[in-house]
Amino acid sequence: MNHFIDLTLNGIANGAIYAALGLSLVIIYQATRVVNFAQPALALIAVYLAYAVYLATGSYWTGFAVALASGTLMGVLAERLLIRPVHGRSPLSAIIVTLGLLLALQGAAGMVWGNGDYSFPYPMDFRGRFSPAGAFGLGAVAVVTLLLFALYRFTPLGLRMRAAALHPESARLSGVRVGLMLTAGWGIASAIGALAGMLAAPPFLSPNALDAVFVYGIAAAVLGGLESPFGAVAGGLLLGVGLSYVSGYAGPELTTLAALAILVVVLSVRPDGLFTRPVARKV
Amino acid sequence: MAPTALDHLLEVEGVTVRFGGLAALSDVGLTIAPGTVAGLIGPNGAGKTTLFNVLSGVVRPQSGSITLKGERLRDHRPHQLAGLGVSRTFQGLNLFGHMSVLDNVIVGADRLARGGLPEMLTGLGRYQRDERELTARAMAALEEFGVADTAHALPGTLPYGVQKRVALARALVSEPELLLLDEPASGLSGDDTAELAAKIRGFGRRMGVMLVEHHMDLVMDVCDHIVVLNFGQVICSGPPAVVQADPAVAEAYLGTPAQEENGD
Amino acid sequence: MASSLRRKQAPAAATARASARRGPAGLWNSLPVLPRHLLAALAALALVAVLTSVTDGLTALRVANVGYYLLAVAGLQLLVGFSGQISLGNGAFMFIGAYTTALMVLYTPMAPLAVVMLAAVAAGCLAGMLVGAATARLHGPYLAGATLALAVGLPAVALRFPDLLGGSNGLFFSLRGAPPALSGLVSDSQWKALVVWFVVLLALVVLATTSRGRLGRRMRAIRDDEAAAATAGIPVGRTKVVAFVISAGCGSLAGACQAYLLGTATPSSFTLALSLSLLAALVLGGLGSLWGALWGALALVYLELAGEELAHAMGLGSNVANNAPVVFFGVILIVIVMAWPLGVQGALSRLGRSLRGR
Amino acid sequence: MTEPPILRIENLSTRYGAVRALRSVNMTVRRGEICAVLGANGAGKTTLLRTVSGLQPPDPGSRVLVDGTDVTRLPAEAMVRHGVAHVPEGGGVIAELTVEENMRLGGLWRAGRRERGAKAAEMFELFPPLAERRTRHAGTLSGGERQMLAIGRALMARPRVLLLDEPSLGLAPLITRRIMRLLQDLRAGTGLTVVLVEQNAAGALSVTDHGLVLSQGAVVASGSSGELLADDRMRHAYLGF
Amino acid sequence: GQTEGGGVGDLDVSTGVTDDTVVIGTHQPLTGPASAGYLSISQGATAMFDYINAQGGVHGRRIDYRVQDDVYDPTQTIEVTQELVMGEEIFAMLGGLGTPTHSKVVDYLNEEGVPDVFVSSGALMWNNPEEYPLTYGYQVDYTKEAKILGQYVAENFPDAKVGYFYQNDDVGTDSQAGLDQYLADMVVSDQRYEATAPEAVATQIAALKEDGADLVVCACIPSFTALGVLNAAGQDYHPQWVVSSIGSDVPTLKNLLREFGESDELPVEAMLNGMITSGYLPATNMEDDPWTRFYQEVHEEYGAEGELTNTTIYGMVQATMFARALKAAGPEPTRQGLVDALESMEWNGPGVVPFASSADDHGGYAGALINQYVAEGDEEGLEELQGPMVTDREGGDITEGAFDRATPEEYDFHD
Ligand SMILES: Nc1ncnc2c1ncn2[C@@H]1O[C@H](COP(=O)(O)OP(=O)(O)OP(=O)(O)O)[C@@H](O)[C@H]1O
Ligand SMILES: Nc1ncnc2c1ncn2[C@@H]1O[C@H](COP(=O)(O)OP(=O)(O)OP(=O)(O)O)[C@@H](O)[C@H]1O
Ligand SMILES: [Mg+2]
Ligand SMILES: [Mg+2]
Repeated sequence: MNHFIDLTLNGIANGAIYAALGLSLVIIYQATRVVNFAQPALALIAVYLAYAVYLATGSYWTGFAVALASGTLMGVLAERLLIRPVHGRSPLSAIIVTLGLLLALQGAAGMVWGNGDYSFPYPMDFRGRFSPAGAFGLGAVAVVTLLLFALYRFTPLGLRMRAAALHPESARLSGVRVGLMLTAGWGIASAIGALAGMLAAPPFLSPNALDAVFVYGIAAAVLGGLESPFGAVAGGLLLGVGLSYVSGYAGPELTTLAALAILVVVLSVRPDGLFTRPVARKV
Repeated sequence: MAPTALDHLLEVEGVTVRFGGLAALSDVGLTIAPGTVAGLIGPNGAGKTTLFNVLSGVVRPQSGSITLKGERLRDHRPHQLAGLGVSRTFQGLNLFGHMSVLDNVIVGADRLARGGLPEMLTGLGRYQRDERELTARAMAALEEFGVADTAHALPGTLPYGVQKRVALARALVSEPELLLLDEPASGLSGDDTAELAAKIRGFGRRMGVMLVEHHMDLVMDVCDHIVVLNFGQVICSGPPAVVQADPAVAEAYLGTPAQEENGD
Repeated sequence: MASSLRRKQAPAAATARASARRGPAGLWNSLPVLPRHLLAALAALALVAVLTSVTDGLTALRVANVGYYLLAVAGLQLLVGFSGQISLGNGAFMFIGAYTTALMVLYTPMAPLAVVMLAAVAAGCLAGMLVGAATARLHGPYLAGATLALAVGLPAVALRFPDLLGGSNGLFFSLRGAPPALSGLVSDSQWKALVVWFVVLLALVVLATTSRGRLGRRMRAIRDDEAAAATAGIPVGRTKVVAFVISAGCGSLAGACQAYLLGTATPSSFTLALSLSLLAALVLGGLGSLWGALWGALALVYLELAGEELAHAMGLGSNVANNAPVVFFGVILIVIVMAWPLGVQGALSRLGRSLRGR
Repeated sequence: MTEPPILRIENLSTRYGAVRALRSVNMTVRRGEICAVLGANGAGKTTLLRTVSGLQPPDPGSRVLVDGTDVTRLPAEAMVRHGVAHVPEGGGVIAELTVEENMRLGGLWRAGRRERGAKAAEMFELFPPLAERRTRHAGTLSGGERQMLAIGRALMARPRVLLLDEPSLGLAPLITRRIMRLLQDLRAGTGLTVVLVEQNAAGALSVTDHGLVLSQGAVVASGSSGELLADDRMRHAYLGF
Repeated sequence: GQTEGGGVGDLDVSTGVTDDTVVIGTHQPLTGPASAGYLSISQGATAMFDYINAQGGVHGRRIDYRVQDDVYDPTQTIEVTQELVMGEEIFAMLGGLGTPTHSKVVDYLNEEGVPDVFVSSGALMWNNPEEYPLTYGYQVDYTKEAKILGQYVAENFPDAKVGYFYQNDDVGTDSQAGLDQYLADMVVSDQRYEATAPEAVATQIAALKEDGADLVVCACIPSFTALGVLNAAGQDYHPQWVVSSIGSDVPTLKNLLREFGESDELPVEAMLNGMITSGYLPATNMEDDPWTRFYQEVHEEYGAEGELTNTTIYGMVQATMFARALKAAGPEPTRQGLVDALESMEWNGPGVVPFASSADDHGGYAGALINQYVAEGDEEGLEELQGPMVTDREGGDITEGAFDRATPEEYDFHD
């Protein structure tokens, strides 16, 4: 029983991290219909910058702020310089550009900071069964999700962002500055990505530290349905807890296989994820 | 007035479709005889396209039956329709944007080819003959619509009227027995509409046609029989003259001078 | 009015075009598809033979690498470029092919190579059928997500059954190179390169024939508009699965060639990075044409090398030099996709058109 | 009249690659007028509207003035602020948003929540089928319903000039007539100016004040609706009735 | 399989040797997930060769050490190895890293007649002179090492409830085979981890705690030792840690745990205090060892940035020993000469246990000694608990393996 509780709690803590990265993917998807493969690399650089600032100032929270700020900035730049030029081309172009960015940034991180592991602190005390650090992660994800939901459902900005992503031409005709909205979407998403990075990196930071988290982040977003922030969170938690049980009861080598199984089972029942309703009629 | 089932190419009975709380079709019944053109009209959102979707297996009705050439269709899927001799055009164009006009039409003729999967994979057997025959048929269809010169162009680069013709050619190349046309004249200029009318009358001699259209001149001109839908229900059916004279139809669809005055 | 005038000219224009096609090119084009592809394949094999006999073993190895990557990318081309299903997991099919080969070689040592390769194709097709059937209703990013999980998850099977599949160390074996009769005439690595290319070209003939014919047209139709394709009588679900099966068969055969060439099958060779590189190579080479797969495969093998050379030549510090090839590949990827929306093949065919135009 | 025309187009040309889609089009529309743009398929009608509303870049030398202000190279999103609303061909409703959200989107550029709410209520009154489907995704609407939504959304922006690209496409005759009626009412009530692209020349000219006929991107005729309707040569060559 | 006979190429050649250089090569993960733990091995070797070259090289020749990145991916190992052999024409392969990787090229290297010296892996397959006459092991075999650790635990902690925590590959299974010979009856919990799933370590440690293990034997790579220790600290669980040599590099562990010490009063050393480790090389904490001091100096002058770690020393020792063998091969080295030198060598350092590279034993380090890491106040260091012991993989006895160790000055490995 104790073991079960341990597995559940650990699963929730991990799931929150997957959810955070899933969220950032959902937002970019909503903003530009692109699955951003560079997200972990953007997050990675943000986390390295946070680490550098933390070392220089000794303050974790200054580093944290720097991560969010630099994440936002990188998202904005990536959208402006790389995604904008391929906007409106086949979705594959954008996927490949983000893949290229992933490689380039991950390599760049290795160039600057080396490929070794650094000791990277938790935001709060990591001790205890469900530690303050774990609670912080879960809380941060919950708050971000609610904010995002409110943004998208209730605010004009959210409506503009969605319209810009879904149908740029109509949005422009309604006076929406589409370019600005896309950039804003990438900025917000990358900030959340950086948050996910800050939650996921401890205890050790290396250029490949976020690889696994990223795979599960994508899985979380897809599980939940790319249209819905709640979906990403539900997907993340489902995946976190599910994989924790698999790893604890059946063996850790099965986690990736289990992720595949969960994804296939859920998607075969709901091809557009748990939380998306298929909307467009085709004929 | 009541021909036997076998005289009907298509018989629809008691079809009901609901989307959530909205009844798109309720208890709709109609028949089409071979060699006739049937019109399906009604206000926007009356359920015309939905009925097409039911016929072609895209939407599954909550109840009702569809009988094609005396055979009851059960849980049919869209791709089976072509094999049963039914073709349709779409309210949008739904052309294959990255394929040449010729390829678009060849796809329409695909059901006529007889080679199986092994032949398609290996290039043996009927592969070559199928390719030749399909291409010839498609070219013939394009020529019939006078757009053969665009065979190698991508549809997106062509004027709307030409695209419409390509879509028609794609539907007709498979030599259907029943042709479902969803607003074929929308977006066409006067000239082209007249040409289309002549064409439809021509098809009507070869096969059964069901036509959804808001162009009343065209409908009244080419249809042998008209069914009027409103809020998913058949409110009137009969020859053009009868339908045109029906006050309920005028009220719901065509508009009366009184309505225009009130603007309501 | 104007348009109907234009329409009247149609037959004349068509005849003019047809007559322009006569000559040797016309003769070539008038051949049925299959013999045409077979002849082309034969020519390509001869080219490989010449190339490998005038260069050293290392080049032969690289040429063979290009071969199996070409096959994997070409299979992906059919799936992504033709049927429009984006798969991030084709590396998993290579995994299946490599392990099938390894198991066959280890447990049925008498089986001839052809049988081993056929078994790999069969295993890959079976896997493709399962994956295709499981994902037939998925579209766009959902399919991408599911196949991504496939790429990451499937190699874990090797960890689960360490006794049979060798765990994280994988399986290894060594295969005979050139037959004794030819020893001295061709080196082992040249022989292996020829075998790989023979297999690859055979598979490419099938791919080219398939994609030019009805099946390819069906796939493209589904890619462009599923509803309209279904209405035209094309079984959408089945065609999608067939695309997956073919693509998986090619991936698996590519994996088998790799295993044959290198004598090993190891889970850590079939990472997500492999699957993603295949897709990247595809787009870089150019979507929608099998030639694109060739450019992509060349890029996979030679860009990395170029990156290393570059880092070496510039005498960079070790952190920088170690990561330079990765960065180089990433940057090239971005630049090419931005500069040439249709990939290398698109750029080449535009160049060809403008040259012919002059 | 001393006040400048609400919309003035001078020497407007544009091209798609090598295709010259508009050739030196000139056009003047005064406040409160309803003006028809006619022509066969591919004549350049849609292109004209797209170039005016900033979706398609004009060639150098072209000029577009709204109420005397030069708006030639303004991006589309800025045009709403100058009072120009464009209902594109096919409507361009956003399938993944609800009817309500589509409607709201049209009024977003103006501040004032309350004002927006009132305007939306007005629109739903105008189009009862939409009111019933407020919370549905626009993607589930029938063709005609979409067209209504598109017009409603454009009107949400309280434009001074409304560019309508084939609004009757796929609409029942009753609704078409109602829309034409509505345009006339709006003109009477708020002085709305309308540029109407129509295939159905006869129908269009019956509600418009004057018209313009395009052929292969160039203006081949213009004049009051009456004149155009009366001109036999015109009718046969370009208007097809 | 259709295995070819173990025909070895002609060894009386001096491929890669010129008047002033000897080219050797290695394959290492320089990028990718595995690089974090292993990067410093080739950095250490590079530093050592720089030092040797600065002293005039070996018989007047510089050693040109070429490192190829294989990303720990066997297919790339094969490619880069062929590139080293055919393209760069190396004289010998030194310290090719990893079991899954190097196992794919042993056949090839032996067929091509390339001496395959001091493989960086503790798997036993390197010690197979019949099949792989040119391959020489280096690291102590995981099973031998585990036997020595197991016996020590059984003798000194007879009442312990033992928990296993090991990597799910041959590191884990080979170690377990050795441990079980002594500890099978004492095991209360058996947890394996997957190197790609660090997120699961928390629950694995929780399981060890719940099963009541008060002594945890860890056959892990350093980052997982650190994860284990860290999670145990997080769960207020304080077992006796017993860590085999691959995962017990104290400077690396301290580095990884740096951020997690309770505070300045109770630094990270406290988390590691009391850890029992096995070892066979001079370690950074053996401050009195002449080799440690020597490597410290070389590192300061020629090494990469950062602190000297035992992983760096691992590479330095490989380089030192290779240079020694090359020196012994005489002024006109051939591959055969190198092999002869290796097989006739009486190794007397730098390692702290005997080393085997004789004609019928290519096993490398033959055993281990056992240390305990002790940190009290400002003092920290390794305390030797048991001297060098040697053994076999099977049920054989564990015997003392003392020998005379040379100092760096006495060691004849450069001009
Ligand atoms: N997939 C769907 N989901 C929800 N509602 C739908 C769906 N398809 C159609 N509807 C609704 O069903 C009703 C009938 O739609 P349909 O498209 O059949 O109308 P129609 O008669 O073709 O109209 P139009 O002439 O405007 O094309 C509409 O109110 C529409 O909103
Ligand atoms: N995106 C484009 N790329 C290339 N050519 C185009 C493009 N859009 C339109 N054209 C061409 O420009 C010309 C004018 O097109 P436009 O759409 O403006 O005509 P239209 O009068 O609106 O016709 P319709 O009645 O069919 O809507 C046509 O020849 C068309 O083929
Ligand atoms: Mg309809
Ligand atoms: Mg138009």
